[in-house]
Amino acid sequence: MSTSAFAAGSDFADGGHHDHSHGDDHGGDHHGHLKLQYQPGLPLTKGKLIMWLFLSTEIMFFAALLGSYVVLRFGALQWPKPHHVHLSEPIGAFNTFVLICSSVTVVLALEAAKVNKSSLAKTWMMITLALGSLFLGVKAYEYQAKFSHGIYPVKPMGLVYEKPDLYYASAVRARLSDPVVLEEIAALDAKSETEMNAEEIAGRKSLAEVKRLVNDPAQEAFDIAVVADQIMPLPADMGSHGGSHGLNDTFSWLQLPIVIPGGNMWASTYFLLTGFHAVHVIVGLIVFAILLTYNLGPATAGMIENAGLYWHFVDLVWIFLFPLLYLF
Amino acid sequence: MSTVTHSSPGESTTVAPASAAKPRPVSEFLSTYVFSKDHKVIGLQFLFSTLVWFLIGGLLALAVRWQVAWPWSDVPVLGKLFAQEGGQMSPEFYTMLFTMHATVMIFLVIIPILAGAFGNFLIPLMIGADDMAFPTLNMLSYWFMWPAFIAFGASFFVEGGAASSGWTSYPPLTTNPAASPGSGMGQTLWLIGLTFVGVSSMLGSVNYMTTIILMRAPGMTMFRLPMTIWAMFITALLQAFALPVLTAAGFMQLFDRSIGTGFFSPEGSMINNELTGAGGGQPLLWQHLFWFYSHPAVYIMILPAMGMVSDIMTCFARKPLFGYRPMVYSIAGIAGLGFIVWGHHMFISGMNPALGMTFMVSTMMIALPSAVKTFNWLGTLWGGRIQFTTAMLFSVSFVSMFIIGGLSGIFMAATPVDIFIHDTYFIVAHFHYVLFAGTAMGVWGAIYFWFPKMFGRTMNEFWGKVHFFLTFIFLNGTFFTMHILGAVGFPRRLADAYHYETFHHLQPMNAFMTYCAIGMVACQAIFAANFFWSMFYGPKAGRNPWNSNGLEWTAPSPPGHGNFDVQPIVYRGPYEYSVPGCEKDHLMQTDPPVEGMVVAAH
Amino acid sequence: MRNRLAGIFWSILFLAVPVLGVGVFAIAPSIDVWLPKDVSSHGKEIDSLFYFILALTGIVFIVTEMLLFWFIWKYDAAARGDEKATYIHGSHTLEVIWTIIPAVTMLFLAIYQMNAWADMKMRRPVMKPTVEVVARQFEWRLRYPGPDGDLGTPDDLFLVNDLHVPVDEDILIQLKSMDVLHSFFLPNLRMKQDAVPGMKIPVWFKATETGQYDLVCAELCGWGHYKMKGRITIESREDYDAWLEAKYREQEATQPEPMDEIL
Amino acid sequence: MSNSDAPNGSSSSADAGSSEHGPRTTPGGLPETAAPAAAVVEASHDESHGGLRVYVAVFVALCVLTTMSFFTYSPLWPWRDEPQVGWAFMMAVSCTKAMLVVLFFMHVLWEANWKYVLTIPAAMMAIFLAIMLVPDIGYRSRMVSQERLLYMARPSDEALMHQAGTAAEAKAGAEEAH
Repeated sequence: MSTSAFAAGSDFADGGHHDHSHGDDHGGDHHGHLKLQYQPGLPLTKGKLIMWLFLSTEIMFFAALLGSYVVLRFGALQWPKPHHVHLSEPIGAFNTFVLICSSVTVVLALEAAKVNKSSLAKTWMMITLALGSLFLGVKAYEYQAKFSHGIYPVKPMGLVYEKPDLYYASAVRARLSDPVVLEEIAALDAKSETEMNAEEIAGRKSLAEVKRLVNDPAQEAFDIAVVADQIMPLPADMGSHGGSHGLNDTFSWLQLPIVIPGGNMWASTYFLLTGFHAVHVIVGLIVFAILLTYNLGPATAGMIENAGLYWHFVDLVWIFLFPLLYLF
Repeated sequence: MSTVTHSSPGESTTVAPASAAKPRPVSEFLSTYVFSKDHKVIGLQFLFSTLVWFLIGGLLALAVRWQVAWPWSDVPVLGKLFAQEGGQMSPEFYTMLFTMHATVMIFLVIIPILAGAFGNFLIPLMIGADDMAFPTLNMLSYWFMWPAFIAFGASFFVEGGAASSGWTSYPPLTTNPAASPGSGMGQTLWLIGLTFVGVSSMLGSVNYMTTIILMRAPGMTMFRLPMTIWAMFITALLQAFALPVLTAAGFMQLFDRSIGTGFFSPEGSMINNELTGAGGGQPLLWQHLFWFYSHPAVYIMILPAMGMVSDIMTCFARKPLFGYRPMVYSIAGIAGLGFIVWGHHMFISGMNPALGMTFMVSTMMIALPSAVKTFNWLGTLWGGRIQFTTAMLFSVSFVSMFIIGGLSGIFMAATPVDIFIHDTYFIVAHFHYVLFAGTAMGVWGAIYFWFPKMFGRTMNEFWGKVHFFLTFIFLNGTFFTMHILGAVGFPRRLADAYHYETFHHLQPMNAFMTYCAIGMVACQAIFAANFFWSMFYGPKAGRNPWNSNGLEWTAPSPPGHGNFDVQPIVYRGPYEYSVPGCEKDHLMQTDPPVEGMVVAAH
Repeated sequence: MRNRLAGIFWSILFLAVPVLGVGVFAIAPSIDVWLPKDVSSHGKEIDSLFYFILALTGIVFIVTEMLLFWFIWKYDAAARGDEKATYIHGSHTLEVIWTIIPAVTMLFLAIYQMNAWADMKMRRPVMKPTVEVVARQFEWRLRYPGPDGDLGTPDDLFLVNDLHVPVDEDILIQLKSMDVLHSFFLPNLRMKQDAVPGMKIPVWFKATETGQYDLVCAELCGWGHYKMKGRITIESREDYDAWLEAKYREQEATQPEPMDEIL
Repeated sequence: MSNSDAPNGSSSSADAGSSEHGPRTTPGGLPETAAPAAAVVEASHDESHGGLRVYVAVFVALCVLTTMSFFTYSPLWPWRDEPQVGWAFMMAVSCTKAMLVVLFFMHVLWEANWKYVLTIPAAMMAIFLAIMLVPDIGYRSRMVSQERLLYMARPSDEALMHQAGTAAEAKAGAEEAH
């Protein structure tokens, strides 16, 4: 019958989204109003069309963020190398791999759902969820690595200074005269060498040197650089980031200001980009978790496809973020 | 006064009585009127919310005008707030007033009234759909406005008052709370509100596009869509593509303010001789991102009005729209060009002057589609049978005023002239002619025109005309004079400019403008009274009180749930008025064709 | 003739728009509410461009508004008896015409003004800065190079809000901001440039007449924006040198140490 | 105007590619144009594309490409001194990866022409925005003020730090030797 052809055109759309099935969702007793026919538009379901439109708004959202990052990064005279800021490329590459795997599993879940292999689809979906969580876990571990070195985008916690200058020296002085730190230093000085390991012995020596240098009225730029280097050295080359071990690492209570040229802007952009990406990942995981409560058959294939489109987009953003943040 | 018959002779179509309102249990009140998913209810919710904010924005404007005309004089009514300062307005307060006036008018009035209220109400009705593609999403797009309403509203009452850095919110004034002691929390709330407006618009726009693409009545091809729908479609497109950029920038600014990132503040800048943190960013970055949205937003604020005016004008000129396709293309052209001209807001901002030159050329080009539209409206009037209804008067005045607003834009598109008139009242005049004398007039026209469809009753024509006449007179009195002030170089946003020798003599003129502005706001009482009175006691309107052609007029007034009681099938475009050989002077989109009638399809 | 009066009334209302509009612009200069006196060499170009655009838009304004008036006067339903409206969907020729004419005009305008723009903002004169202007909340801090002609040396002269420049000479100002955005606006010199923190923006002009004029901040810079007022004094070279000398001595007397730590 | 001088009452000169062969006046004829469109909707969900083998191939390609861009990080990468080469290489790899994901995982390869309408304008606008930011923000040092330069991190700062590091190492080495 002719009307049913129209109904097919419009109602198939509701494959995934239960937003709009006539009479169902309007609450109350308005069932059975006239069921309208529609002019054929694009060969797309409503859900898929709105998802694609939503994705194009997302493209612009990330374009603004990524565009700002790129121009800020290349406009800066100095930008930290990945190993200056404790970025680990292998971990980043691993995370890329995790996301790619999760993209594949979503596609496989969709394929399984289409041919009505519901439990298989569910398995793939679970794996996707697990991979997404793994990604977030790795991300959290990476954030922790930054935070433990005092790299925050947040003002009072961030310890990063742009350059070894007078402001930096005075910040070190201020931290060193903090009562808590003074107490710890006193305790450290009271210790005999036999109670300490070699690292701590060397650390105590270099801390004394730092104290001497920052309080030296005749200090020069180089002296302040030495101070900064003692507190947290900038590894000269990639691969050696494991070896960058400074006073802040030796004595975790010390938390002296550190110098990473360009580090503040780097932290701002890094946390902005990865943060918004992580938020998108979380949203995707929530969607998947909701999907898992459904029976993943052909009826929900539309929903899985739309969720998948979103997830692939999240993957896509990471594909660009990984080289831009880790390898450039 | 010529009036229009309220019962349509063409209404004799098949129809059953309007879907009767069955008595419902009280518990359903919420789902029907508050958390409704019906596009018409959502549209009206948008309409009422925005009209309330319109009033607030208008009152803020009056307070601004008071300070400009009579600086440091005792402010009536508001003066109680400043009792400790002897009843005078403080400059901080003045700064807050114009910031919030613009914010409220742009983000809480114009954009939501066009896209939210009229877009919601009209799109499904005019394309023959029973509702939006995603009613729940649609409902959410309204309810996401509420956090914004609350954030903007609450910001007036927080310590230091609401945002006071201009609606453009240029950093570093905004990113560093120390830079403007007046706005601590207010600016943050402003940014939060903006984010919610952005989310709401985004949800709305993707929904509108999906609806328009997939849910048109049979026979309603893209080139049979009424101009309103075309305008709404392209507006939605603009919102979808431009708004995320502002949302991203808004987040960046929020982080700059709250957690101390440095996207928009450079190294080594000082506030009160104190270093402001590490920085590393660039203030111009915000300006670029902001105007990347906010220039297209200017078109978001006028395109729907253009579409609605085209529909109203054809109806009351009883004549097909002159140049339907050129009108569509010019809307698309305005939208397309709108994305590549944002730099003209930044000619003297320190932007690379070479970039300024390229933006100047693209800006000049945007005059083209605007000119095409204007000439086509004139062409529509030409040879018509014009009925002077209130809606028509507002539409004609839209064209008349848009000409002024459009032409004054050429001054600032010319970069050397912009050096002089940038940030003066010339700009203020320009955008008030476009946004107030243009869009607001179009919106009023649309309210008078579609009121019967919204509430089933017509508004009072006589008082409507009085409202129009007074508004028209006062608005020109207020805003036309601003051009002259701008020519003197009178700067915007100055709490008191008269201590400058150059501007010393302009006070009487400003006083005149303020009187006009008071009149303009006062005469809206007529509108409000007419609106509410007509809602309950106005003459009942039939399905098609204006003998118009669109699909919405085949539905009952007001339409029941699901909108249509007969499946609309479209046979022609929406502007077949005065078809030769046809007995009626209008031929509805759904009227089946009659043998021997010749209609040029467009 | 039903209700013809209404049509006449509304038509005349719309006729009032071009009549009064032109009227306002005609009267304004005579009551001295108009472009402030121009005392710069490049200002002529801006003014003539302003007048050119005013004439151009004025013509379009009058023509379109008169057409609007004429159409609603003539095609009032009450005036047309039983005649139907003309059934026409548009005209391809007309569309082409009224696309091409504005296109050509606009393109001409765009190209015509490029040179002026380049003169004012791109072709910076090759010279040392005459003065450095540092905007801050809410004052203009000025720094003159002193006898050696170089900025940033110990003999610099520091002043606030009191800008002096010699007449008939190229002036190059180095514009900076200490805190937020400001805008360096000299209405009489037709010069405006935003001061952006972190940037050093050159501003140049040549004054043609002596006198004292306003220096206005034209970019919102906080609550005190309105009072960020400076004065520019344009004077002959001799007066300028004498003034500089006097101010310099004043500074030495009150400020024995050079202020080079102030930026 | 130019297009479709179709007589009054012709149904649907349908947009979006569906053909204009609908019968003239009777509404009953309309679905004939609709049916193919509905069929397309169905078709986009059948098994005519995709398939495990394709997905696995794409997956392998993506892994290989990731390894390739990761390779720029390894000591074996020949252009260590010219980072631009590595950047260009990585961007090319990323674009390839993005294309693979979009085409295969997001099924765009098998979609109708709407895909261009939706994706190309967004991509163009995104690129245009970034390009327009370059002259002002990408060249921040163009008109930079002295004050900013004073507080800005510069390559010399990193060099100084390295110098200090080398000195410290040398000193430590000397002490050990001592």
